[in-house]
Amino acid sequence: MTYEVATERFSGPLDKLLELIEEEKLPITEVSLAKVTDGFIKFLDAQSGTLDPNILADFLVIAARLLLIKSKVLIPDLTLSEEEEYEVKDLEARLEIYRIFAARGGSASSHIAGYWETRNASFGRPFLFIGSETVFLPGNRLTPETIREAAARVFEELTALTPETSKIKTTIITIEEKIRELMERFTRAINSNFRELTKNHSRSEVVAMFLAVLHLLKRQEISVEQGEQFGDIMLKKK
Amino acid sequence: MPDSEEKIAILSAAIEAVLFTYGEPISIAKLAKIIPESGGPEYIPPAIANLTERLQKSKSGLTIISRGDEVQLVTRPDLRNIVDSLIKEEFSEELTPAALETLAIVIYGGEVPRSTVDYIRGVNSSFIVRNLLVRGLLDRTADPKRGNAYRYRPSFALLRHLGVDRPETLADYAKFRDMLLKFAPPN
Amino acid sequence: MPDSEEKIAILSAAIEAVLFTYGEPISIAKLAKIIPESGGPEYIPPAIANLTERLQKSKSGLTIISRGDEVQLVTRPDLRNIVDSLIKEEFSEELTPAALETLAIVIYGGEVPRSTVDYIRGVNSSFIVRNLLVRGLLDRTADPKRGNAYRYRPSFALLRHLGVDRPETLADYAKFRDMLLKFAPPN
Repeated sequence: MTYEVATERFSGPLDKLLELIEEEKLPITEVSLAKVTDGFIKFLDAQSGTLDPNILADFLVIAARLLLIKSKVLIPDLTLSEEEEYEVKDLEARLEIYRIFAARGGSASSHIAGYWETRNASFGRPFLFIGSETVFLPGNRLTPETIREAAARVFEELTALTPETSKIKTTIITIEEKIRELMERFTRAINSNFRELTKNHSRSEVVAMFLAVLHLLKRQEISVEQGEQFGDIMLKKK
Repeated sequence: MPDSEEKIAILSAAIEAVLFTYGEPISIAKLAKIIPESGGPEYIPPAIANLTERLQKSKSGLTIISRGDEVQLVTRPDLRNIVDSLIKEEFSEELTPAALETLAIVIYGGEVPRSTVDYIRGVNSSFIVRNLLVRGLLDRTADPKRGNAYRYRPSFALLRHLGVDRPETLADYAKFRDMLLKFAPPN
Repeated sequence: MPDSEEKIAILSAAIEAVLFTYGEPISIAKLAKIIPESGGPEYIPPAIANLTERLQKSKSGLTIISRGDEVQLVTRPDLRNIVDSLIKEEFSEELTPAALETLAIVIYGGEVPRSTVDYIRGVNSSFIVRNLLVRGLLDRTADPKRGNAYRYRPSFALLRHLGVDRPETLADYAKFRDMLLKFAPPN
């Protein structure tokens, strides 16, 4: 129930992202997305204790994409796989379309809200035959067995609503655990540089690593240095 | 509302809309009350005359009948065979899976408000519930807890048809009843 | 029934009588079945167009709304302001942001799977979709392409409340619909 209420009130990660971009009056581009990544992570960090785990999962998915974009902008050597390129472009396209449907002033939503609030509305009327005659028309399908089957169907569908929720929870634990695991590994090998640390690693690991760097920076457990823009990042344990 | 041509036309349209949504005979006094802009009961009869003439001239399938000071919007008498055909067609249709599910919820629930049927099925059931009422499969009774709402229960004819005198004797009654109570919406 | 002007007018009156009695939305196929004199489903749409135009020209209090191949006879939207009794039937609640976004996506999309709503909103929308179904603002229909999945559509109740005669007449309909059509979530 709380989740239902939470999802009703909460507009989700794309809404937050759009808010950040609109605050800065930026167009929707890779560079803009990289720019607002920190703000997004900061928000996520501040909210992560209070957010419903299901919603947090939706946020983490977007956070991972943002970090991918940010690493692409920051590390020019980083060549993305076809799938990752798709993910970057896809987030931009989704934001563009979400901007139109967003409750925060998107034009499609505004149109609908306008019609909803207008004082014009049509009304229908139920079938006129009601109550005018006593009839009993069960048809051929109505038996105790079909009724029992129908009840079974209804409750099967109802029970199916619950597992969907637990599946999301499993995914999010995996994401969080993975980050923790990486951070431990990373803390051990800290006096290093980012390029070396991520050599021969998969793109998603590079992204997760970048996320770990941000977290450690935030906790002031490391300091970082970058000689020039797009240069390698030196990491030092404090 | 004074009596310019245009205003009579608007009032006639408003009366038509009211008669349509009510479906039953309505008195002139009530029409005047429902349409405050009419200006009073004396403005209703000219607008009804206008409506009657308009329906006839435009060859509408509907017409006005009046008895005393009550009026009703009905289908044109010569279209009666088509209305009969509609009723026959509607009732010869077999119950859909959705209709059976709705019946099952009401039967295992004993007596439930429509909001429970909607909530358990996860979709609005107003049309199906009305259809089952018309077919004589459900009965309704005013909900003592809520003003305009009804509670629905299986009709006696339905229970007889299923060969049970009480729903409790149906297979898996206790199981489904428990689930219903578990999933029912909070009141 | 061939298509002379007069015969179309007769068929349009017959359709009006059926829509009036039935009240609910009804499909063209079902209308053709109920009115065998129509000559077949292909003769129904011109007669519906004729009926719509006749209602409009004669300044009737009633009008036709449609979604795909279904039509319903309803009251003219602007009359809500002068007929007091109509107001109580309404959806009085305000829309939450989640509800507004979901309705906008479905109504401009015409008929969309839940995955599209989830993908555009960036959040799992199962609860809000269910909530809108229970409130009767959305309808669902089995997805022909996928076994257990549904596609969602604006309900007639939603169209009536918005005061639009069909989704296509919404502001920017073609533009937003094209955007949604081009934009399909990965499977």
